[in-house]
Amino acid sequence: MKIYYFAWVRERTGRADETVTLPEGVTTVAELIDWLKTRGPEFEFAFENERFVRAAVDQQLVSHDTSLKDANEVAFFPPMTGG
Amino acid sequence: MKIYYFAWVRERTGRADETVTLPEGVTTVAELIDWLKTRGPEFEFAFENERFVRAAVDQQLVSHDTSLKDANEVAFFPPMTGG
Amino acid sequence: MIVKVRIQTEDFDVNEECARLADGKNNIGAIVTFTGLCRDEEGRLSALELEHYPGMAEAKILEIVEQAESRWPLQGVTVIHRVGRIKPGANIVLVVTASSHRRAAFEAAEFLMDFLKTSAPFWKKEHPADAGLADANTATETRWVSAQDADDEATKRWQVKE
Amino acid sequence: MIVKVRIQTEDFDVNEECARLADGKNNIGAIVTFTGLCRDEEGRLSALELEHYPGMAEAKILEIVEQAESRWPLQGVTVIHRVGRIKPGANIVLVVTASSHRRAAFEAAEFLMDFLKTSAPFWKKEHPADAGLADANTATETRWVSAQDADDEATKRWQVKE
Repeated sequence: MKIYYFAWVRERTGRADETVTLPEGVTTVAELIDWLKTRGPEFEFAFENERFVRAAVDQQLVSHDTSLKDANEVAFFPPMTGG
Repeated sequence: MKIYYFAWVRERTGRADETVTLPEGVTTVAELIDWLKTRGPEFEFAFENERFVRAAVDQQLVSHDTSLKDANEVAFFPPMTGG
Repeated sequence: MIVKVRIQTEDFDVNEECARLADGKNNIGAIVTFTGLCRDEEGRLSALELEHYPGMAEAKILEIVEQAESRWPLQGVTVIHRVGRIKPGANIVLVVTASSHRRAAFEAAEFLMDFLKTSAPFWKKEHPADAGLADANTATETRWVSAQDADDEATKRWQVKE
Repeated sequence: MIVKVRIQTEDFDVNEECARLADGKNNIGAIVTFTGLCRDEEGRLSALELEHYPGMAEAKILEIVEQAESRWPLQGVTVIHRVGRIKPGANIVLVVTASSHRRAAFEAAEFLMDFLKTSAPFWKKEHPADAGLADANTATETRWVSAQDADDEATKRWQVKE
């Protein structure tokens, strides 16, 4: 599965995107965040205030309890500030 | 005193402007209209529905009961349709 | 505040007017423009003819601009109203508002347009599409546009509640 | 309806975009444009840097445009959002709406801007004015712009009452 990081989430994780294989038991966005946080302090830092991190699954904004079933692409980013 | 006519009021009176000397007793816009109507059928036609004719005294929109004291310029025209 | 009011026969350039308000300023966050165009009314119209009251028209527009300035934090306003013969698809009027904040720019532009429609001394005459084709006796007549109740209603919503 | 959505680093020309929507049409009565510009925040800023989520950004803007189309009688909508580094005084975003009626054009443009601010995946980073002058250790840091509660509030007023 492809993961994208934007804005300060990208800066904190130190990467713009990566391809991961989801481990057994990771079935929702929240579980994906929990697993990412085990991968190093840069991920702990990026997700230290999870409620400030928005998630999109296949380019649709979703809540953290959303299932990752059939997901090709997940993105993490701060609240939008365009316009 | 200078009188201006605009839009269909101009077309009906057949003139864009004229200079008149107010006769004795003509002290308000309404009285001016009454007097103008005595000057010919083109004026009767222009003012046949007085309530559709707006008046401005010295370029300020006014009601027909407004005094003409110290007025230099009176204008008659239909409701505005700009923009 | 930068204010520009013009009544002219020539067309205007929206980008140029926006750039003029923004020029040299680094604190404008929002520019709203309104362009009013001549519609052909389903092919019924060949042109509009716009007449105005010189002097009063400029003064009245400035008065409306001052009212807008007192209600919203504006950094610039431009109003250009064309007069003379205008073809379908062509521009009639332009309002540009510049502000630090988008809501102020939007509201002021809408306010200015509502009052321009009902309070500034301009009159529109419609020239029918077939007037040139038919002979003088049968040609559909030109017609002065009537004031719209909807436009009067539009101005009422800006009344300040005491 | 004509729809154009672009995300680009290049600047845009407001007049050109208005003309493009009006081109060949004689039934457009009103064109409203909103231009969002980079403010220097009282000299505090040297530039904004705009990042977006390619693919989702375009799709989300089209979704917002479709919502606007379902609510107002529109004849054309253009949205251009710039990305990359943008200097104070320069353009960031353009929304153009064309309609037969001025109220529809105004409301749709305001609706589009409110939702662009809160729902389209773009992020702004501020580059401070003195970052280049001070040495690396004392330079004021760049800062991601925080989402504004006022922007969230602005989107709420468009909720359709059941």
